[in-house]
Amino acid sequence: MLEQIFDNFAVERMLLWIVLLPLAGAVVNGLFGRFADRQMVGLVGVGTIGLSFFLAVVAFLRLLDMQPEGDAEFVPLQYSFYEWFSIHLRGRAVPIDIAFVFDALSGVMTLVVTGIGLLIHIYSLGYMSHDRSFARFFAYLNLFSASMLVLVLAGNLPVMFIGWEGVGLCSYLLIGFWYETPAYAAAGRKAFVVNRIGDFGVLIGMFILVAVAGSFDFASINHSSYSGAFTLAGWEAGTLATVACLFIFLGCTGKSAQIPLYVWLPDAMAGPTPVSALIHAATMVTAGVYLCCRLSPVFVQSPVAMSVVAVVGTLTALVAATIAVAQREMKKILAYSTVSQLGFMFAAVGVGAFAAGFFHVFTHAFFKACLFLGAGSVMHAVGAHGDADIFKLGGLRSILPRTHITFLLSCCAIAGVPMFSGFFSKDEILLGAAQLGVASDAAFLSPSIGWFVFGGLAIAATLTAFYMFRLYFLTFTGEYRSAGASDGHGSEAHGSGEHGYDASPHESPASMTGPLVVLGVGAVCVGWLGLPHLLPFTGAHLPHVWGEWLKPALAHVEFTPAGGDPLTAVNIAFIAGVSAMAVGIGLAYSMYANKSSDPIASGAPASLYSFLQDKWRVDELYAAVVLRPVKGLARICAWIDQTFVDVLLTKVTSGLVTLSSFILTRAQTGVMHAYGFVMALGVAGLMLWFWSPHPDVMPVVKGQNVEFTAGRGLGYEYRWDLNADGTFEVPSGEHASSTFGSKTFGSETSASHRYTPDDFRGFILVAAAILGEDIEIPLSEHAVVLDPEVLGPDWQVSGDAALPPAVRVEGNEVVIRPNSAAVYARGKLVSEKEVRLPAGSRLRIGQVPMRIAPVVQATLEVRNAFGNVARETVDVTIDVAAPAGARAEVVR
Amino acid sequence: MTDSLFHQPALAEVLLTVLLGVPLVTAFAVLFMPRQWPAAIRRLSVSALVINFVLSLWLLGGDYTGAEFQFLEKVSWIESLGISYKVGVDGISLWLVLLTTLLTPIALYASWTSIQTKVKEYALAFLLLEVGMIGAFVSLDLFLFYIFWELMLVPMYLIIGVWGGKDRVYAAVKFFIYTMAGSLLMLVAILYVATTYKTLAGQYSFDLEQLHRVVLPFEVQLWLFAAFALAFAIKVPMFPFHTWLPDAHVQAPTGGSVILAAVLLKLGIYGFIRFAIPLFPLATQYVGPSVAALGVIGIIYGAYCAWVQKDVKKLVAYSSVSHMGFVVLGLFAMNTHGVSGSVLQMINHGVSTGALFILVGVIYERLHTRQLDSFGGLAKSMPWYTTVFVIVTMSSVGLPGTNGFVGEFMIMSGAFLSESFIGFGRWGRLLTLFAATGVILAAIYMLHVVLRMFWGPLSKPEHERLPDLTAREHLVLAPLLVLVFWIGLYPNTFLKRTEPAVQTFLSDFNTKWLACRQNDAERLLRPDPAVPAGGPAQPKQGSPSKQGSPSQQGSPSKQGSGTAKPSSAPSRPVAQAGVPGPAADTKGDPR
Amino acid sequence: MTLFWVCAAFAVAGAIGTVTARRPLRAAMSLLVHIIALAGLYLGLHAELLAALQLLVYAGAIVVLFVFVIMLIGPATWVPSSTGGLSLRAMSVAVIGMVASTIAVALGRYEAFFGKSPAHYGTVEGLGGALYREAWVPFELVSITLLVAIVGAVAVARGRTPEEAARARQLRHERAAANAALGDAAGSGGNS
Amino acid sequence: MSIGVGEYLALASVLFGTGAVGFLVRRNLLIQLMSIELMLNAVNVVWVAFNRFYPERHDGQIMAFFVVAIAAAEAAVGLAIVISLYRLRKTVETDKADALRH
Repeated sequence: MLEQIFDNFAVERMLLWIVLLPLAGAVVNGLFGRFADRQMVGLVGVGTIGLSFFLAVVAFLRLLDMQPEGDAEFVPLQYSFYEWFSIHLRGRAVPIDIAFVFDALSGVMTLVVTGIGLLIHIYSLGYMSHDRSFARFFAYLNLFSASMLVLVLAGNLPVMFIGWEGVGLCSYLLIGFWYETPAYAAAGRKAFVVNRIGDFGVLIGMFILVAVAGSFDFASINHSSYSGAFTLAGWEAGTLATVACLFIFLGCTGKSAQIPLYVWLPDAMAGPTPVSALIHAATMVTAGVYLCCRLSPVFVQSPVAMSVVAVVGTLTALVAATIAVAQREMKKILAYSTVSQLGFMFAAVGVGAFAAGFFHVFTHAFFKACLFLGAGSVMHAVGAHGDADIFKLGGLRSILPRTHITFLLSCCAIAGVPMFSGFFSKDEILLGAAQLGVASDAAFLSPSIGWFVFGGLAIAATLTAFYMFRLYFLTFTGEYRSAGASDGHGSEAHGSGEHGYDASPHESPASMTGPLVVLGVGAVCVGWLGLPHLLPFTGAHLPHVWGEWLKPALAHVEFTPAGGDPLTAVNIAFIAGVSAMAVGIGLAYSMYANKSSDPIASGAPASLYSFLQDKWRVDELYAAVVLRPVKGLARICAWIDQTFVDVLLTKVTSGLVTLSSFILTRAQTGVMHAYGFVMALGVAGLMLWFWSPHPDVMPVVKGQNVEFTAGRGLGYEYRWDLNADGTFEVPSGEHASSTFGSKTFGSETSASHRYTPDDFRGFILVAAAILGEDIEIPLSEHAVVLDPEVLGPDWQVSGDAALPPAVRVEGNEVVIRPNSAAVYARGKLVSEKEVRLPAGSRLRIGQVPMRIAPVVQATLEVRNAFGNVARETVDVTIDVAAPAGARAEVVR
Repeated sequence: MTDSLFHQPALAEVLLTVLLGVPLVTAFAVLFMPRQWPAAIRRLSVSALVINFVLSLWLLGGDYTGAEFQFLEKVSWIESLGISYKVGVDGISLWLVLLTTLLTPIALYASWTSIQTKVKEYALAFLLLEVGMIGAFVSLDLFLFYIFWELMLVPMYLIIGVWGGKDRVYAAVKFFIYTMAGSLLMLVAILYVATTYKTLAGQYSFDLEQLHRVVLPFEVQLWLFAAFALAFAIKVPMFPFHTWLPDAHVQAPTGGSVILAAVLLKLGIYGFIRFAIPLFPLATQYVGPSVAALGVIGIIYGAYCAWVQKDVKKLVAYSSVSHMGFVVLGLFAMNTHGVSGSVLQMINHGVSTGALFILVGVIYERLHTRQLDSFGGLAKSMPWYTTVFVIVTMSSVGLPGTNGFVGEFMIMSGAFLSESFIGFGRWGRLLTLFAATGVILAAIYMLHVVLRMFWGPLSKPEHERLPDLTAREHLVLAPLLVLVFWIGLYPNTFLKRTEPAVQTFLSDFNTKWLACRQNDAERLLRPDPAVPAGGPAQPKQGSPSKQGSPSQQGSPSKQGSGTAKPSSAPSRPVAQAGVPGPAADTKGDPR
Repeated sequence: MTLFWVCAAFAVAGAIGTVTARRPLRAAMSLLVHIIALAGLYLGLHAELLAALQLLVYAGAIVVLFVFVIMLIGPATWVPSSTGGLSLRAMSVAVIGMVASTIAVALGRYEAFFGKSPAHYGTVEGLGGALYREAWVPFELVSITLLVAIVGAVAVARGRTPEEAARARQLRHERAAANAALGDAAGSGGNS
Repeated sequence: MSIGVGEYLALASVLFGTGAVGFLVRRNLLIQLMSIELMLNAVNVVWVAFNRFYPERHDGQIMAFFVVAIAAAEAAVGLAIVISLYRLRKTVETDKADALRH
């Protein structure tokens, strides 16, 4: 018993429990939470994720422990639960296991998800304490954690896809958590649908990858691209990788809110603030970056895809930053800031700085979660529901001291104040771009991409520092602008509308500030994990813990700097980063510190300001360009279905039936003579059929013998002229008998005859065909030139002067003049000018087997009861050399 | 003699007959019960159907690893026409039978309170319907299949026409005529194949196994395939033959809709798998991509149509068109996971759409409307209902972890990775691309429903006190929910039994396809087409289409067979007597 | 031989008389002549029992039945001549005449002469034995058919009692109402 | 010249043709019924004549016997219909019985 428990907690199996614990929490809270009290629900919700975090830490320590010294292969923790299902590829089963891999990349990510998840769960205990659907919230949150862990830990694409869509579902449910507000529910749907567009890309990308790599496992896929096996017949390797990566990246743009699919994330702020912190800032939205890092070996196969990622990331960073500058609500600003920071991460991935991008994922998780929770704390304090207008806040520094200090630290981090975590990660990204920019060899990626990314990100970084401190100054400095403006009650009932907020805000409870403090410390410190490898100007080397740690999990891209001095790029990046931070904060200080109005709103051109505030009007653009046409298409489809398809198949058919029945019923006159006349006509028609006899001769060839069978009928009598020489051999005199008094017809319905060469009337060349019937070519005294269509492609001896063979009949033999064809007769290639072949010979022209078949003739006369005589002459192709019982062809 | 006289058949030997017999006998019993006892009639029929389900679980005990049919029974019926009562299940029909036996009691139980008139006839119709459905799934004789196929038409027609909504008669007649038109063409095709068998083998047979041996010329295959395919395409229903479905669903009572969507539609696909495709391989290979393209059109078109529907039931009906498009796509991919995915997706669709129809019925019973506009905010008053609805919605959307995902994933990967000869090669990628957009559209229209029904403020204050799901409704939905997650998380229970059957299906298809391609003259394959005798192997190259260039190496059997067949009378048996056997090559796999 | 020609002449004459007679009673009498002539032919063919049955059943029962009905209906049995559909009728006569005469001429040349017949051929023992030994199942079936025909004839000829007529009227109304309702439903269904 | 099957067949053809013409041309239901009897009788002649040609068995005569029996049944029902029609239309003219027209 004890061993069993111990076994269940073996390190590999721990991976399973990391996932299962939050899932169990979700199930328990979802099913029974409604009936339990809040403490119990909170205990289950927080306890499961806490245990999960504990297990993750244990696993991570174990992972560290397991790594061998030196350059030996990295050993990940792996656990395969069971085989989910399998597909078959090229005759081989490709199993899809519920498998978890805990390596450098997923280990870090798991810690982030469970760690920050735990903090946010604790925070939610306070934040959601008054909500009606407390249990539902924790169920969703736990479900999200489980899904995210599946996403992170998955060892193959389909299992990752469970988590990928699972987090989408939780995001949908949590955005629409307060479902009674229609706008929130609509925002949830928007998130799900936009994510689905991305999932479509992941799905297709997955299929391409499995087609190429023959496996869904990340390890195999990456291995195949490392080993140069990333090819498929009929595709260029680069193109294939490009297509696959672009589809995958489409998915990433959906999940990680990049252009063009970023529009859902700002709306997603409708969810409770802990959700925004956990899902829409720290974890879920970084899944795209995570996936790109997971598949980095595939991405580096395709410069095109990398460039696209870099450009899209940079543009997103820029666009979102400009929008954030003009927003008025806390969470909106933070949301656009998230989009912008995600752009940074993708830009890093795009220029090959995967470690830097993932480092930014890591640091961003801390400071952005802290910012969101801080915003939540502010909103909780002032009683804002949904979102808080910063122009109605201010001066909260003294009222919310703990919130203030953590918020400030995080702002510094995101703005890139040196020694704060964001500084290091952002600097690494800029460094990556600069390294590409100064690279000498343009073999992989164009340096201009590097400069574009560098420039764009530098501007975006400036803007980031600016709008973050704008947010900070407006919220925490100056006077509290809602003091005395509201009665302070019913905060749930009104949002950031006309009224101000709670006149006397108070600091949040410890369950909320505790996590804030932890995250704030994290926002400062975690950056030290990724100290730069090279210090600017001095050129001193520092241990590069982060990069070394992630090395085995990521593809590695090296650029040779143009001047040969690696320090150039480092210096450029450092200067750009620091000056961006300084300019941004300085501007914000001068414009917003202790101020209550928005100088941008008054100073900038009104059209530009409103354009920015309206988020570049992208939503409106999408509505006009995508949504409305698609919805219109749906309406058209439904209209077509009712008015065209249905009408065509139902109304038209029934109309035709009605019409034809109308016409046909005209014949029902009710006059018996008319019916009688028609009947008489029918009888007369039958008479006509019986008037003349129908011989219907059916020959059956048995080698040289042919057996003829004639049709039967009313009073039929027969006589046969089997060799068509004009005298009737059957019936011979004494057997002839007739009920009609004639002595020349008999009652034999069949006769047979053995044909000799004297009876041959002609010859036919039979060419075999693989499909369908054989091809028959009638021969005569005049030469017939064979049609090349019959002979197929390989009939010529040499490629030039293509004259097909000619065939004619001479006496009882067939003469073939091969011309330029390869004619094989009597087992060898015919080299003579002409070859004579008797009936029954086999030959081959090119690839086509042929046969010379003689044709014989027979005549039958039939007399019926009316005394009418019909004569039928049949030509029969016989087979003189064929085995008995072969079939015969009638040539009429 | 005495042995057979005193031999008591074990249940396993006559299990399928028992499964057919239980509802039939119950139907007789119900027939003689007084109509004044509706409760007794309901109880008797539901419990009989439940017992039948429990009995049908016995089917799982069969050995589905091989190519043979399990629980095979064969009794000669009309000897002169070679018609026999031959039934059996393989890994494909097994699940469809179980789906039938599971959903029929559920459907009937779901109508427990909503049907108050003519209860006796209603129960009778369901019992007979189950006989027809099970029979159609287990028949291995074309004649028997046709009888069951038509048998289930009548109860369904009555269910829609008698207990349906306002325009029930229009919908019922439309349903009946559509289905009938297709099935009559199918009957003609069945008779053609059987008579061809008669000319070739000298006696009639409707035994599927025997008829599989018939090789027909390409053009004939095309026509016959078209006849079969029309019948099945109407049943599936595939675009553009789907317009009966929304009408039928909207008018049918809840129980009828459940059975219609969950089981009857599957018979179309099943017909393709069991009959149309194996009998006519050349035609399948030739038109398969086009049929699959129709399926893909159905996916997108059905989704678009569903999106703008105002009536929830109509919306779900159109979503069926969309989902069944996936099934068609996977089937014609003609590879193991494509076809297995199709089979699985059939079950999935039965479970999810069945549950959706039950859920729509639940709300219709409470509010007497199905218009989306009249709902809103129901999550507040009916939390359990909402939970179940969202779960089923997610299954319908194909969220991983639910059943819909596994099926759709296998189908799309099957289509994407389809081989070029028998499947659709490069076209598969394009088709998959379009099919995958259906996944997006599914999310759009299903979430549209959820949004309109459950989120937002309550549309009417009196909805505040709507009763949530009753115990009976929970009981009805519980098995379906279990299946949603079971198939979603551990589909191997199902796939492990299905895949061998699918592999048999595919290898038989390949063998016959090769035999047909080599020489599609009208002839009979050896009893076991996998072991050919005579005739050296032929390499196959070039286009597999009928218009093969004659330059390809001729079949040696042709060479030795005298002259070509008589064109005036192509099917005299005497002319066939001495033809050497076709060279059916199994080693030369085209791939 | 003489018997054949005489009987044949009478048979044809009777047939033509039946078909051409203006008055049904005359037609019935001509039919009687035809039937008796056929009985004569049967005698010539050694079908004695059949000849007797021919007289009994046809002359004794069927013709009497015809006469009885003619009497029952009375003057209404006389259908006034009309020129309606004359051309069609003429063409029918022409076509049928052509066909029948062609067949008659063709088959008349068929040379198959009768040999000696066995002793019991056509007698009561011979035919009766054959009927009860070899053909007893159809024989019984025919008797059932006759019974059914009699019941059917009674049912058809009896007409309706007033109560039955009233009930039928009521049923007709109900059905019409139901049909109208169905038509409405189908019509509106079609339009929706 | 002796009499054989051929002569009987010719006679039967003539009789049958006469009956057929009568059925098609006359508008009097009674006479049409009689025409039917003529046709049945013509067929009987053939049965009996051929039976005489193969006198070993009585199959032809048995068939003729059945034809007579069925003719009797037919006459009974047919005449009942005549009476019914007369009740309905006060005539036995077939052209007047056209309720199933169109």
